[in-house]
Amino acid sequence: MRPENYQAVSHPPSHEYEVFFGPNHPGIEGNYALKVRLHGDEVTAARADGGYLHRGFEKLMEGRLWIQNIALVPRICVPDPVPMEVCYSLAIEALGGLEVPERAQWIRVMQLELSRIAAHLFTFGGNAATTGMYTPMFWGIADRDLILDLFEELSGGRVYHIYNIPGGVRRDLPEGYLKRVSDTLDYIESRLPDYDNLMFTNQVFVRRATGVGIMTQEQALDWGVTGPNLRATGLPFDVRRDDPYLIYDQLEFDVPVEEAGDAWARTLVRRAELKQSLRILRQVVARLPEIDGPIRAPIPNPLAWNLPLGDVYTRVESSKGELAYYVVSNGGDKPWRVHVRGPSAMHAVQVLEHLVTGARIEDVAQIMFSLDACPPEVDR
Amino acid sequence: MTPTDAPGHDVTTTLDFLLQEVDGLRTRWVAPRRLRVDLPAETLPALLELLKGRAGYVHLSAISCVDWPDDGQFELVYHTWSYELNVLVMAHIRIPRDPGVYLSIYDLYRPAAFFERDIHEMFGLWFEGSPDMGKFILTEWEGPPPMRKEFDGEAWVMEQFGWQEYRPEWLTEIEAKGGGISKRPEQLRGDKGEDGTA
Amino acid sequence: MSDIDYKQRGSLLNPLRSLGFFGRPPVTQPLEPRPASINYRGFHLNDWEKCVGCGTCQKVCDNAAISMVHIPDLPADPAKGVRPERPAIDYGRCCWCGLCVDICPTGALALSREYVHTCVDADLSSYFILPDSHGIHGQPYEKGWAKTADADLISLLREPMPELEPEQRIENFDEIVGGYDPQQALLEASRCVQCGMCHDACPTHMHAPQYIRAIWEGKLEEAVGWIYQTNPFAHICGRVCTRRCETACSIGHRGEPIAIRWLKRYAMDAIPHERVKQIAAAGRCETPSGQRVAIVGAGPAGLTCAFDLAKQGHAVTVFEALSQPGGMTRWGIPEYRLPYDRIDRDIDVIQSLGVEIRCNTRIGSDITLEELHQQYDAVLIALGLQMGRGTRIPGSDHPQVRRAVDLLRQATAGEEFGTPQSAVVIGGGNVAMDIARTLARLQRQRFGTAQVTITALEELSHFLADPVEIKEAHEEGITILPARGPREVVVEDGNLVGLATWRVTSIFDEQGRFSPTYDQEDAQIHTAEMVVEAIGQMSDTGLLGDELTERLAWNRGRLQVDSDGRTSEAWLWAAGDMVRGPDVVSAVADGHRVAASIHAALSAAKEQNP
Amino acid sequence: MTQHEGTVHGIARLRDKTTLREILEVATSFEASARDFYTDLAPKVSKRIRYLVEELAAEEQRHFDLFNDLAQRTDLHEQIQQEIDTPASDSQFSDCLHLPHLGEAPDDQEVLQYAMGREHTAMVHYGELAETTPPGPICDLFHYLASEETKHKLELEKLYYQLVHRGGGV
Repeated sequence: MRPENYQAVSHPPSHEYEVFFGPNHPGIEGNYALKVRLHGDEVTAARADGGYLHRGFEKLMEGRLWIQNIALVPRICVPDPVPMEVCYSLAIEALGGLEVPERAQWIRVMQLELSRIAAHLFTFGGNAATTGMYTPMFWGIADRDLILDLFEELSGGRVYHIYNIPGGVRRDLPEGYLKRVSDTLDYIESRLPDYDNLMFTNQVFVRRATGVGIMTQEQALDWGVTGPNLRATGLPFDVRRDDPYLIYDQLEFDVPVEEAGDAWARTLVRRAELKQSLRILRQVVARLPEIDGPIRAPIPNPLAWNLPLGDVYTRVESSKGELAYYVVSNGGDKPWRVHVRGPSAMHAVQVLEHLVTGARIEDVAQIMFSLDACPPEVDR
Repeated sequence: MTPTDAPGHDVTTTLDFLLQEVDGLRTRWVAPRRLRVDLPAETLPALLELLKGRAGYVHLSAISCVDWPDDGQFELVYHTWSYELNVLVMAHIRIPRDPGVYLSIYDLYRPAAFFERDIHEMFGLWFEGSPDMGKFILTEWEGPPPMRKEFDGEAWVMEQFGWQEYRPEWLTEIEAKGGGISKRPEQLRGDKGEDGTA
Repeated sequence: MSDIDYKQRGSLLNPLRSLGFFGRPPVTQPLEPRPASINYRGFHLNDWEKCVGCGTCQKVCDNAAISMVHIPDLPADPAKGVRPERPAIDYGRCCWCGLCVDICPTGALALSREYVHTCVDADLSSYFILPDSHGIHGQPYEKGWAKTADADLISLLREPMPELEPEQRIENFDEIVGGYDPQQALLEASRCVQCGMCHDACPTHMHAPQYIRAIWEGKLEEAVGWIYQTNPFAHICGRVCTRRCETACSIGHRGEPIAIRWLKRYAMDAIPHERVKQIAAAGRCETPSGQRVAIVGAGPAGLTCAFDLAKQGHAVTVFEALSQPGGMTRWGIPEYRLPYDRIDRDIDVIQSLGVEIRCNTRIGSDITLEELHQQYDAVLIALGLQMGRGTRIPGSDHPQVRRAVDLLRQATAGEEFGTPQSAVVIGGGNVAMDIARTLARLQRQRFGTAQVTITALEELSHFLADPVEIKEAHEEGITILPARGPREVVVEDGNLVGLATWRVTSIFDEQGRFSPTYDQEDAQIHTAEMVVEAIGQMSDTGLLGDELTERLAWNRGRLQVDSDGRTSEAWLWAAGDMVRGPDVVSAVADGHRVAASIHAALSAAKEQNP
Repeated sequence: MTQHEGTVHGIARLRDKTTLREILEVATSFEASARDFYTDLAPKVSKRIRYLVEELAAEEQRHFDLFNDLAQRTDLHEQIQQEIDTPASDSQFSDCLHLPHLGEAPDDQEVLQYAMGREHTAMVHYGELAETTPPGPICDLFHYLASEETKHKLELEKLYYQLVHRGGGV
């Protein structure tokens, strides 16, 4: 615990407590902590604590060549690394005036959606575990592993794929790859009734999530909430559709919304989104074989690559919400500034502090997981 | 982006027209959905109020800070998004690096609290009126704000931490023959071509 | 809204549905390591046969995980760009991003499908690995992440150089190569990986990585500064250097080497001449030494030596037999390859440092070597290889049989030598190409058509000439007949008819040494008005005189010099082509070497007799 | 051409001999005269190319020694037999060169041309002798001698090429 957290609580009344919720807590993601003040079992105040994760990515990136940073960015969000790679690459491409070949764009979308499915499966598991249901966690992680297998085959790495590179992607698809993607999609689709049965229609979970961590659409907008959390308050906004990048405008998919704005609504949005991702991937698997051509635009020697003076703000829809990179070049061979705007920066600090205030202590973990916050995005 | 992605003619006209109400702006469409606005620091609140009140710019996507020590300035970029127009407005202002003080826009945008606190912690800027300028990530850090350009993170790491010393057998054998490590990676770091040859 | 009825509480028997799972296979993973996928990014593999020790992997490594290790057992070949170094990986730092694989210029590096390594603290050194092709535990694993053509981070293709088309150049002596524009130069310079193989291979060890980097950074004056550190023949070497640097270039293993020569040319052309003079004078000693040096021969070796000595404060006089300085670069190389104004610029820079050049002064007739010995503190002879060899085949004493070097000299001087309507050139080197292309131009100017045939003993692949020269000669309509052995110059009634040749059936013996055999059945006569011998060259050492020749030590026909260029006579040094064989940049290197030796000797002499 | 090696005269002299010893004696005298010729020439040429003449003298001395040794050996026949199994072939390269009259101060090219010519003549002599001698040890000896001279000529041709055709530098 941090020194500030060692400060003795100043003579609380006997029914008031201060509780350190994390970082060593199964209900907390990553090295993150909440310091909550309790009145009985009711949270009266909460402070988010950035945790011990700080690796100074933004500073590190300023000391590395444009291309070297591709090995760094996926580490900012471990469960959903592809949006990080793509968003950074999009920024470099915009600054350098690179046209990403169409095939590479399709391959990127394929990865982005696979990564989204993997991330959602992971989150379902964690979310269920906060209510004491551990089977969905085992399932979620085991099924996510099948997607990691696909990533391993594609990129050589299961978690840190480092597969996207400014200009496109680093390798073409292995022989027969789309068939295996298709098989995995079939399998995951066949599992959905199991998840419904186990989790989404399970009254233990439904009732623990319903009415918990409610935010109105007005609040959500006020707090800068994005992604599934925002859509769970009834606003149908999705960067993929409304600020399109890559070839998302050539794909058919819905933007699912829920109205209730509670933990359950957020879970339902993710459940529906996973199906949309499967739908997108079916289209990619069908179309990708027809799209020939290079997988990467020609790029200069990475050791001698100056990007023109300029700045760019690129956004993608990650599984957590709006992910953006603000990249500034001073004309040199390294970024002058990279600012990572992770969706969780909002969700895990201000929003979480608001939502847990007034909640009961047993719902804190549920609220946190329902927001699907990824602490490394805060503490990047 | 393909032309079909671009916002409609009326959207761009609306925005261009609206922004005429604020003096001292320079606007530039840098991409179909990206409008860059450069403006004097004191005008920013007026711009944001206008955007939020009249064009649906309710979403503050981020505040980015860029250090320009050679200019003696910090650049602050306010990225705002309208769910109605689907256009990102990036408002760029510059403030003197010293004393590095600016106004908080927390009253207008709640998310500003996080970004301002983060910028304060990393760059040392002070935002007047921001709800919490307390430490968040760097609770045990006593050094200068690390994102400032004058702070050399790598040099600090080199000073602070040692390199792992390895003595594998193969190296001992090669050294016995008169060979050995000819160029360590740290020799390349910060080596700005004074002797580019290996 | 959701497509499931989550409010439905369902029947009490719902949990029984889960019994169906008994019918499904369990998800079980074996305990032993799974085989990795085909693209797996595991531990490194390095093919030591392919690896040249360039260290590019080390430069791209974002985690500072790679050390270069000098391994004395490995072959070192600077001329081919091979260094006895190999990368070692610190697996405490490596993140397996594989950028080293994608950038490796030779394609030696790959990642394997091996991914398990662990140890106790005492064995921590096992995390520092010198990978070869066997895997880190000596167990062969298949390659995982390896180089592919579409993902290469090395740009293999050179920026194309704008050149005059054959039809634009065949009737004139305009320079063929146009030179890079700033954008092309920047792009070409950006291909460099800064390995320094060029520096090691260059006879005068030019700082090519530094000036290429400076060009890429747009700091052209800095580039010129780097160039002048080692080479005052900057314009000339920017155009006609034999560019061993490019042979050694790491990019050349799989692609086209960096156009180092053209980049040098670009930098030199970009900076105004007066500024070049200032840059070249940097580091000049302002106090005269009071010592005098005589240099015989105003070619690259002599003038480079003069440049160095003048910068060190010595009074240098260069004696040149011909009417203008430059040596073979002026009198041997045609203007379409090297315009005279560029030679003039290089020489002007040297003269601007105070070097005195006395042209039309022949040693032996105008002044003797002995006089120089008496009047100067040191004497350098850098005579070059001005005399062409003759084939001495029957008929070769006919007046229409000429030597290429003589004709080229006459062409430079603008002398009329009787351009023939048709000519046969004997030889396969650059001089043969130079005279053939010069003659063809003169023929077109005079007769409207050209007819020049080159015959050489060697097969095309063994020609000494630069392949570019051969290609351009072809383009200019010159007939090249490889593997033709000159047999006789055919003369009828005193008139030259042509050259008779035999076909060469083989040229090298099993040791790779020259041992030609002829097929007498395949005899040809190439009719021509002139036969030009463009074979070997030699030095005119007659000016040494019998007495000095006898006193000097010789080594198989060449003047014997020590490693610094000093002859067996303490006052006399020798340098350049006459010592090293023909090559501009080697002559420049020799000039530096000799200058250092002379300076040391003069300084020592001054100390003894202040 | 020296007076010892006029073509007809030389063949006639050798063909008259019937024993190995006699043949070798004449052959040896050829080599001795060549050696003496080069030894006399050496001081006359420029010091620059003296190495060449000295090497030629040494080579003739080597042949001289070899033939002397052959005359002493008892296992002669067998050895000759082995040598002629792989006769060196002639390539005609030096046939295309003028045989110069060596003046008082010949240059390196002239010396080489002369030496190649001499080796060629000797090669032809021994070759013709071998052709016209009935099979047997003597015929084998001629073949062997011809092959020796051919080999030397090839070595000279290589040197000539390096010196005259390949780049230069001397």
